[in-house]
Amino acid sequence: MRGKILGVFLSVLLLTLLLVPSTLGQVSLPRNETLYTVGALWSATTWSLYAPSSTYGTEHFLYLPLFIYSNMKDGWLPVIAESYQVVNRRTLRIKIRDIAKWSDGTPITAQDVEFTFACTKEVGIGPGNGWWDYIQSVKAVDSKTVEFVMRPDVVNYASFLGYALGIRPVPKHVYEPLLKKGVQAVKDFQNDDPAKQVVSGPYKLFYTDPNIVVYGRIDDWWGRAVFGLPVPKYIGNVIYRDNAVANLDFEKGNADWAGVFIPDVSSLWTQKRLPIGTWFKNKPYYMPDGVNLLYISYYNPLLRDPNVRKAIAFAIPYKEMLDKAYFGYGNQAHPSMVIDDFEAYQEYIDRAYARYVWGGDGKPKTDLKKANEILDKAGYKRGRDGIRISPDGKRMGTFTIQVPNGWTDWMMMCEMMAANMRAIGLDVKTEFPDFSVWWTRWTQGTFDFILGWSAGPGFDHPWNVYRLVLDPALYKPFGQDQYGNFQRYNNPEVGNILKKIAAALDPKVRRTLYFQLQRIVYRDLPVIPLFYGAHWYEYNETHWVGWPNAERPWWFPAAPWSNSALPILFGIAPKGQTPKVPAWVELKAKGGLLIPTNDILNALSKAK
Amino acid sequence: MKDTLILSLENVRSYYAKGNYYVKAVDGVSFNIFKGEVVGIVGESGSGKSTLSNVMIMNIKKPLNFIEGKVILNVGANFLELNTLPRQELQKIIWGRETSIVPQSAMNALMPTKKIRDFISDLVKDHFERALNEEEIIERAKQRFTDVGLSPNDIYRYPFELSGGMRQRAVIAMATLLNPRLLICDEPTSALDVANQKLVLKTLEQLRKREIVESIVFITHDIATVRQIATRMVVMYAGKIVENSPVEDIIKDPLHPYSRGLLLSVVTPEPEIKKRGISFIPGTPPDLANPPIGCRFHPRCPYKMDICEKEEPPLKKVDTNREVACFLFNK
Amino acid sequence: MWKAMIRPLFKSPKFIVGMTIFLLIVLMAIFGPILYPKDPTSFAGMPEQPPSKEYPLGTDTYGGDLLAKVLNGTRSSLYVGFLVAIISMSIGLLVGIFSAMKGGIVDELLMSFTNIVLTIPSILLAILIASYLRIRSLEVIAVILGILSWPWFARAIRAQLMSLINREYVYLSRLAGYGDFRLAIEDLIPAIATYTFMAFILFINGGILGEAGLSLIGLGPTKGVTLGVVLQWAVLMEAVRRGLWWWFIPPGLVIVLLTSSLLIITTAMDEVFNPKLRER
Amino acid sequence: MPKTALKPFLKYVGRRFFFLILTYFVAITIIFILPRAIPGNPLSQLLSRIAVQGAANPETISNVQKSLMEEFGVGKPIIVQYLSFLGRLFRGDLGTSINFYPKKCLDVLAPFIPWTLFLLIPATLTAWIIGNTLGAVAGNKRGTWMDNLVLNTSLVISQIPYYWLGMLLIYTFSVKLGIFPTQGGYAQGLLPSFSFKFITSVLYHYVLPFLSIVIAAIGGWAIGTRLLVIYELDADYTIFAVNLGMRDRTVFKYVFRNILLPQITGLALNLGSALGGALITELIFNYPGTGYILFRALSTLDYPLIQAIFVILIVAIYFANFIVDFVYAIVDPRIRLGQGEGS
Repeated sequence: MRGKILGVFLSVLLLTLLLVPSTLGQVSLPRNETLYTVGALWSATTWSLYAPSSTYGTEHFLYLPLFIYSNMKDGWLPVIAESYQVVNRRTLRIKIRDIAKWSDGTPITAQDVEFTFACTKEVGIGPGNGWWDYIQSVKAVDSKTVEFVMRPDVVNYASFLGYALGIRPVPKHVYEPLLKKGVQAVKDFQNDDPAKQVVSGPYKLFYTDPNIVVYGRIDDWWGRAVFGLPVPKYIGNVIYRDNAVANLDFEKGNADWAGVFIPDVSSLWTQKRLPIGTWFKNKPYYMPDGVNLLYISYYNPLLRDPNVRKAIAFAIPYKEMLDKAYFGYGNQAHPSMVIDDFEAYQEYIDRAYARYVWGGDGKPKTDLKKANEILDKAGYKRGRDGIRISPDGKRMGTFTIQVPNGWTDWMMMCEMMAANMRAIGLDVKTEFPDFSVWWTRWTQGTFDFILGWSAGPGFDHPWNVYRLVLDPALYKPFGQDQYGNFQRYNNPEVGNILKKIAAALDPKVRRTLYFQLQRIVYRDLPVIPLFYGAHWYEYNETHWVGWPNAERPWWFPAAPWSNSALPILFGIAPKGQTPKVPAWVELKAKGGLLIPTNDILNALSKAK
Repeated sequence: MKDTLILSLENVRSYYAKGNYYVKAVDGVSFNIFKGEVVGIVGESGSGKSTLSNVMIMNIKKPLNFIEGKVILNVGANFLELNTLPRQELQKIIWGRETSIVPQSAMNALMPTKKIRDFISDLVKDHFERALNEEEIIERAKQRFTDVGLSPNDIYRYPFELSGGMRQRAVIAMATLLNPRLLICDEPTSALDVANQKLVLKTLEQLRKREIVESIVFITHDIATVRQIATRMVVMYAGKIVENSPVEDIIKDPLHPYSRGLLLSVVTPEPEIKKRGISFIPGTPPDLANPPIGCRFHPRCPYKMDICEKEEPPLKKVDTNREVACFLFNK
Repeated sequence: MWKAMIRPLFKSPKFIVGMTIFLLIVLMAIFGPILYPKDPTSFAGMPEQPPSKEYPLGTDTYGGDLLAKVLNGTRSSLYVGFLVAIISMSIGLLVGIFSAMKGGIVDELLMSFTNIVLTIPSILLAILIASYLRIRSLEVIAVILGILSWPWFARAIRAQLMSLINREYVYLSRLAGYGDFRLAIEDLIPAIATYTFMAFILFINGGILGEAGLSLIGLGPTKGVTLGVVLQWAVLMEAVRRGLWWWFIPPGLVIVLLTSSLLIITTAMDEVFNPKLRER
Repeated sequence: MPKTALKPFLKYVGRRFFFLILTYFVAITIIFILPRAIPGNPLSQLLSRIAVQGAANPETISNVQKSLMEEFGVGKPIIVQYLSFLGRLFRGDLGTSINFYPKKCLDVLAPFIPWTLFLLIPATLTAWIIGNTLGAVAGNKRGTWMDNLVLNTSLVISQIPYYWLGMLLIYTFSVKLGIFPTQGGYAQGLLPSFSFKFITSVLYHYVLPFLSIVIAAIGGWAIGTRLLVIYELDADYTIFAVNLGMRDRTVFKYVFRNILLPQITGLALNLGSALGGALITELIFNYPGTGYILFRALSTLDYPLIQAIFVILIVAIYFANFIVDFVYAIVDPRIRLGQGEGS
């Protein structure tokens, strides 16, 4: 009995302890004013950009970039910036909006931008990390104009523009005193006091604990005059244990805006009749978000022969993999590594040549007979156990194909690929190691086959993919860490073409260069493109309506985890009200604010 | 000479229930104990003598069952039939007050986490509620402690603060605290060294002489001890009494073949031999769940007759104060 | 002697019930995967189907056959359990016997070591060790659990031996000039055999439960299916809250039946062999 | 307590304290050695997260990796590392989490710990009390239908893993019957505050996890206590007391008291596994406690955080152990007066 009293006493005591930190007057968030997101937040860390990974929302709602890029419209939305001006081929000036202010009332200035870059270089982590490889200088011309000068030795417009237009300035008056204390003070700054946060965006931190991060709208936000106000008063990010928990909550309508892998998503509206939607009503349901590849390392000499690689390309069960393991959430990737689902990128594919090499519509079709023929012709004879022997007498195996344990859809794909490769006489087995082991092998190139990702759509696509996957500048010997060129493909010819593409302003020139690159890629097959990963985006209309989708494609990227999705918050509405798409999400030509990428490139190419 | 009857057992049967059969630990036992007697009950392990000690005070607890018979105790001037009394009544007015048991392992018989004094006070409360003055009883306990050769202040100590011999004496002091008429000692000396054994026996004798207790039942397998202290000896075999005689008689002339065997056996406290029974009587004690028909001793008996396999020999008087259950004497 | 030990066991209804359940599960583990030869790791079939003729225990999110998983999982879990038991029993016996026979400083050191291992919370340590191992086979899991669960047994064995050593017949064997080893084999081991057997059963129990616990937080074997791994996936895929009962009830039920049948067996043995518990 | 008795008591407590410190030292050393004995890149998870988050820029990742390697990096002699590790521990610095970078591990953990205590302590104590009572009553009434009921149910219940019981409870009471919430520590959308609404929500969410721990733990205690009661009721001192005419109730009171002593130690020894069970239960219920954060740390291989969690958990267990030892030493006169060590 005494124990029971003690128990009750302790409970009360602990409960009190739990509650002490909360001094909020508010008890709960009104549901019709709160937007809950799913799949973007796994743990709250810091609300400072000077960290390897900041809390979800920091980049999305708190610190705005100069421009937001929409890959669907291939245009740049001037946010903090008002306009750009090309001075010469290497110099770009950006004018900051006069009304742009930090949340404490201080104006956002060119000096803030200048400081942001300088601070990043000093700290080693932060917004615009790595800019110094491409940009020579960032200078404030006056308080509202900042000037970027490209490095003369590295002409790379993709990176130059990416850094200059996409930078998220931080308030100099907050960070400068920290930097004076030392680099560690900047790194340690967590910016987690809602009262002291100085932000440029329309939201700031309202409340946080280990279970949730809530952002509250700043009702007198400076951008109100240009953009209006985002509709939700609060954005709640529940921190879920994992996808499955998040999915369930989303299904129940506890969350509105999701960016997660949901198995068999269409059953939610076809069978369960829930007011849930994705981008497309039918397959593939999602927009593509990146090219996933089969990396075949040059680590194992037996796998260096392009004939073997080509045979594998024909052996992979693309359709089966997508249908069975991926629920049809994507299309087979084009062998050129260009995402052919986007209209804008179509012109970079040499379709005729692709059809010539791969037959049919230009994508390899699963054809075990053909794969076997290729190997037979190349002199790989079958041994007694059915496994082929290489021309120099080595048994083709045992190879492993690996993905991290627990990545079930990818694991399933590996099983399927391994089975087909065995069918053409390569001894392949699956291995599902721990993530860190997989990562180490991947980044060090010490693997046979790995299923991995590359890059996605962007204004620099497909350059970004080629560069990450093929650039000999990223070549490192096996066993050394390198993020990129994982299979260790060392071809200086590719390096030259990549440099030329980065320096080219004329789309025609770029196109020709891409075509050249594709010939090399088809010849050497350093990697085998498998399928486009999905841009996970789902919405539940129980509480909020007006979401963009294929029928009302008013903004994309649309996933909550995308740091270019902010405009969506301006165009949705609580259920019962009519959503109004803001006019400014359109290209300039259509009466909006978006500046087409080509306008900028043209301006640069016209300059001296 | 022995006029006042203290305890009388009449054809008592008490069995352990085990599933669907009985283990007949005490099977038709009758005997009387008179004032001033020291009765030694002797038998091997498993002969039922320890169970008998419980039956004598009617401490019957599952799985032990009281089947039939009468247990009569002289309380004050009345004879109470213990087997008719409820347990609460027995606890309150009989146990500890009229009867007491000194257990075999006095080392561990004291409540380990209580001071002796506190234990005594709890004990007294259970017996008398508030009728008795606690101070008085504490004083008596101190006195009794002195009687058995301990310091009166030892009652303020924890048992583990006492040595083995001291504990033994403390147990005796506490067992006799309420001046029981009948003191049952269940192998009280088997765990002690010779010096302490003597001391205990002497203490017991003195308690009886001073009439703090009126009679003592001494349960043991050790005949030498019985010879030292007892006036009468009851021999048990397989749940039954086979012989009941004054000590001098039985030592001079054991009647029952089993008694003879017992007396001839060397007194050895060696545990392995103790466990195996009396080594030179061939065979082992019977399974009490399924005892032999007829005389229970017949499979081991050197004088076995035909009748021994068919009928049970009754316990019969063969002399003025000797009883034996054997067909050799029952004609 | 043997007969005398075994026969009373079969009079105990507890023992019979426990043994029957246990043997049935063992049979299921041995013959199940042979009679129902579906591959437990293959991803095939319709996802999340309730039990039907084709899938007697239904399927999981990736169309895996849950009956195949449970059958193979039972086999692996039992295997882990037995390995754990063998490992911890061996260590426990070695430490306990050595400590008791040698005495003195050896005893003191071994017992301090035992106490330290006993005091370190073994489940937490198992989690910690497992979290650092990238490739965890069933055997590795068993070793982790095995090397952490022996101390109580070592202590008990030592205590039992100490009391036995003081008995006369052991003393006599010493006088007869037997070496320590021979002494251990001939006199002492039979004396502690029953106890060891019961401890063995409890170790199997601990192994099965330990494996399931580790698996549940994602630190189970990286290769192979155990009951814990099946449960882990059920949790990861939210089978519980999504009402897919056929996914998490059968594996848990097998664990409970298995471990409680073993516990019932030891309880029954204890009641039969332990003089204090025996009903006279 | 008389003055003379103080010395053995202090000696006992001191010895236990020393032993626990020693054991803790061993545990800490294991925690230190493990990550260094096994190779691997602990930063992989963080790097991959940046990689996936769209910053697929190879330079960025290399820069971040360099910067982090310096911060978390090794390279100094192992002894120096060990000493600085101990030094930092001594100052209460448990390092910086990788996944919550730049948060300190301690800051990451702090909000989770009260929830675990709030779940674990009342549940464990309740189970201990109910289990002991049931076991004692069953042992006292040995052989009756009640004893059989308690024993047989306990044999099965004690083998039900906490977490599976949790799953069954969720499935039955939340999914099927809809009586209790399925997960979490309180309703979504509520902000922690000292309000009726919030507290009732917390208590409402508390029921199932609490029950799953209590029910699963009762069986073990009941079995153990029953056995002890049976032993004690057969002990020489009990028989002596009964034969002296002590009432059954008084005797049982004594017996129960004597049993609680070893069961208090049992409670201390059991804390580790109880904690382990509670951690997994939290995971099943998505309860915002240490188990949840441990799972997150494990699944992302956040080694500094994993280490910190274990350093804290083990300290907590040892602290509890010491408290129990202390209580035990006070309650049990044998130890208080320096005779024997208890069992």
